Amino acid sequence: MASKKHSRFIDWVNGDTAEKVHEYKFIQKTVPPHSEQAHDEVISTRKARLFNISYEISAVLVCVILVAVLLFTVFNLPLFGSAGNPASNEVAERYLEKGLEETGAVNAVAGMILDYRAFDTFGESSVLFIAVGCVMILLMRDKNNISATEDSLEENERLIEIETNDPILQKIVLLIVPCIFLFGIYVILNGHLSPGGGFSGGAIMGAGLILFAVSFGIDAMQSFFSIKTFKAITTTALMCYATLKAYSFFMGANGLETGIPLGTPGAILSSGLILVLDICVGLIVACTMYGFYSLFARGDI
Amino acid sequence: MSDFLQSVIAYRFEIGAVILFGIGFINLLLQKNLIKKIISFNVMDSSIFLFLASQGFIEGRIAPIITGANDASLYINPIPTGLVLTGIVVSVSVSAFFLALVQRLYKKYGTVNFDEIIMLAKKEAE
Amino acid sequence: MLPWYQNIPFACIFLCMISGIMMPLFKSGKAAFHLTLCVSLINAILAGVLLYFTAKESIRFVYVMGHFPAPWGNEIAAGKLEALLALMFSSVMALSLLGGKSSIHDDILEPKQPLYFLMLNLLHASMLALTYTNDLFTGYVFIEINTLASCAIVMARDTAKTIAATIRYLVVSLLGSGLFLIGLVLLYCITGHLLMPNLQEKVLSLVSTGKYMEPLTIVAGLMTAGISVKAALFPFHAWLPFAHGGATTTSSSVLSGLVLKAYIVLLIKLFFSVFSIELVSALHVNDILFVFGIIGMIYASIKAIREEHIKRMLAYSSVAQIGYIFMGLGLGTKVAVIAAIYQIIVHAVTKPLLFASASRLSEVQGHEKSLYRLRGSARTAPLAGIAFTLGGLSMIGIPLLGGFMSKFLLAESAVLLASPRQWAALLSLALSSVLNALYYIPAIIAIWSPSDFMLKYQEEGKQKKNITYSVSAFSFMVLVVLTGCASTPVSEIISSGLSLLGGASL
Amino acid sequence: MPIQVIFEFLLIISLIICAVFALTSKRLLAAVVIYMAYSLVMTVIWVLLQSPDLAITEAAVGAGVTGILFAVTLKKIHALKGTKDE
Repeated sequence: MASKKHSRFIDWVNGDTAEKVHEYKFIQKTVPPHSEQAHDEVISTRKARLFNISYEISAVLVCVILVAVLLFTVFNLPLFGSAGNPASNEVAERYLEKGLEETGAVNAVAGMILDYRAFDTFGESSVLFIAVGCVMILLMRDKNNISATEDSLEENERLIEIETNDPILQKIVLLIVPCIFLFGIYVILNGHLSPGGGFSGGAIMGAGLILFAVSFGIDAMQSFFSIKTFKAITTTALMCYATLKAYSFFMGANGLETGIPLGTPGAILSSGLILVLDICVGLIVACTMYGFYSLFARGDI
Repeated sequence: MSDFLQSVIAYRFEIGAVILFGIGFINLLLQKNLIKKIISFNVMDSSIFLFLASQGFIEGRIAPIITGANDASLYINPIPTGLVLTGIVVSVSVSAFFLALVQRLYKKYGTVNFDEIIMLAKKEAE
Repeated sequence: MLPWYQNIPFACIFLCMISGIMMPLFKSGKAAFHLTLCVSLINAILAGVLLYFTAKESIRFVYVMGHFPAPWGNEIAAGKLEALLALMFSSVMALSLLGGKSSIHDDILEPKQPLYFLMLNLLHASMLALTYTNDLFTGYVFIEINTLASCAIVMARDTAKTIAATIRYLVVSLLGSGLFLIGLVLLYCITGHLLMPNLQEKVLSLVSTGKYMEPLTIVAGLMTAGISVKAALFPFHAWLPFAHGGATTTSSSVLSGLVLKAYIVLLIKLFFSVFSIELVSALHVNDILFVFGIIGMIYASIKAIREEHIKRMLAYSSVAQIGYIFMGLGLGTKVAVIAAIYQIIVHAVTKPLLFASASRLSEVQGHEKSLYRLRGSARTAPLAGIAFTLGGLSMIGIPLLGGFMSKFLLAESAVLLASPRQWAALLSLALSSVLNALYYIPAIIAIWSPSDFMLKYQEEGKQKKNITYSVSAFSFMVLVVLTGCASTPVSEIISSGLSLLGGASL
Repeated sequence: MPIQVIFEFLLIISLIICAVFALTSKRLLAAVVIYMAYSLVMTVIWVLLQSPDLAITEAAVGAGVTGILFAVTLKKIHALKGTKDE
């Protein structure tokens, strides 16, 4: 006998679908209060209209001048695609020629952003962390950000979600999500060997999480990924990143050896800290991307 | 004339980037709809990245995955790529923050029109 | 091994970063507040130690972030000037936290307080990084951190008004960072470097050969424009009164007193360590700053006179004070830049005092914000009244207070110039002092004159004790008087620090 | 002109067209979808500029996650027509 979960699929194949039972309440869509005159009022007074016109004219003027100046500059720049332009100087040469032995990374870009110029990349991860913090301040449900109608709307939506659980979608997602994850993990772990790295791999894994959440609903997602997991993973990963980098900066500046083996270039376990940092970044990004989605959609994780 | 055409062909990426920058910039200033403001911000940022990455490109060389010889004359300049990678992350974070702000403002004022929001906020302050 | 004190800049930045990262783990705002306060105090002490050692040995050292020195890896650099500015950032941060403690509790919901302190910590870290950085791309990344975190501390109060103010702030900031970034990209295209010492070498060699002069001019213009937009120079100031006036007290203090300054510090480093002040004058970038600085001084003062809301009045006054700083930079001589940096420090200690006092005054008068309804509040809270009076008098430029000294230095540097600019600068300084008096004196008289509102809230207000505010107001007052009396050693440190910043002459 | 240059020109022009149409379209959903197309064109350009790192990132972020975030926001601000809650 087919389980209850699959019965609808079987019904669908057989061609006689059972009549849907609408358990959810029907709630009128609520649009926040918005006065219709607002738009007219924006340009009502003469002073405001004058200001608007002068603002628009000056903005267009500034922009035209800016583009003209930049176009003029472009023609004075070093030639596109030539080997002799100032940007490909001894710095780029060193990254390419010595990068392999100094950082152990086959992918010179990974070597550059995670070893030579690691402080920038640390700043970049912090930007992501700050952004998720900002979104949490804004969208987490609390006293300032809640209303009864919205709550019932939310509940309604959840019921619709359960009601319309699509078995085809779920089956396919169950097939696809592991592949997405596998690819994401591959991209992260090979960040130092091939194109990719923590950020792109993390974004891929985050997309996989979002797909799972969309098709299986919040309850399934929350059974293994709650706000506590989210906070724990992001904080631990970023903290790990910060301590490792602080250690390597401190040792580097004081002229000491870090004692971290670089390994054989080309092997998966090589290039010292870069692999660990890639994993940290990947975890942060995956959680952050899912966190953004979840906060946007429900105001919670 | 052919000189000019020649340099347009030579600087194709930079010129495209500057035009995109202009489009993004003017829309960031003048666009009333906040969603479109975010899109124009993204266009502006990615045009700068295009500009930067095109400066690192060198004709006839390949991506800096050093599998063969350690010879710098085989690969393109890796620095712009790294910088752009950092920049993309920053612009994604900013867009997410911006979108969250738009959601909150919509809940409060029921509109995503920038001017109306500013006006309503001013009214409230008085 | 380096001498131990050279690790301080790195330690300060990472201390803030790590404590910021830890914040989401806290359940209550109280613990987060105490940790943040501790970190800022420790940073202030460390910066003081660094200032002592760098001043004693009169050096500027480079700290390599990683194993690769310039031009290969990231670097930070610290000298006397950087140490002094870091001391200012950390100590004002700590005092603003103390001064706004009660309003944080009132304005921000308990579960979100740890996130608020996360933003403050990372803001602190980014300001320190902007001060110490020796690498322009690091500068860009931390400008973005600064932008996001400062937007976050504006909207943390979570009213519709502050969120609307935040979106204005964000749009203007994004324009500014876009301009800065494209300037940086062009600069990289023509020089191929990102670290300041290498950039300077390359820029000066480009100037001497006359190659790429047009792109260089445009780069200087774009980067200056980008930073000025973010620092609320005159035509781009419209967002500031609403953002600074609407935020919670600590946010207003930090934003007005420090965040705007962090961008200007980066601009000064750009002028001295990447270009040189002579080159900037030759490219006529500072003429534009001079003109807009003066217009901003006058215009913002006039707007402040017409403003009724006390915090927005203070915010307009900030725009005017930023105008002073840009005027100093625009004069284009080293003496004028010293005066501008002195103005940065004076404003950083005065404005937080005014914001904290204004919020204390409104706290005892039933959280009213308009000047009319604050009548007599100083009689209920005398310390806040005295602090507000002192801060206001300093802003007007009464001798023995900080504001006088900075205006005096600016005037002195203008006198040394032999161009029509001299008269423009002196006249506008005099005019804006008068205008400052026109809005600070009525405000001071208003808070001391008795009224019905005062009687209504007096009993209730007197019971609201606020010890943390008293500590912070007292320390700020000492600092205001100190900057007014002991200007010589400070300006000497600034002057020798500026010479160490680089800028080999053409 | 070599064939690759013509192809690059086509891509740049389509980038500009996408940007213009995204910012002038009446419907917000159309704007967002066109912006995602813009990101995809950008991905191809990154490949042509020999930056596969950027191509992967742009494809995962610009055309993927950002698009989802835009779509969720559009739903929240009731700018989607023809969806369930209509």
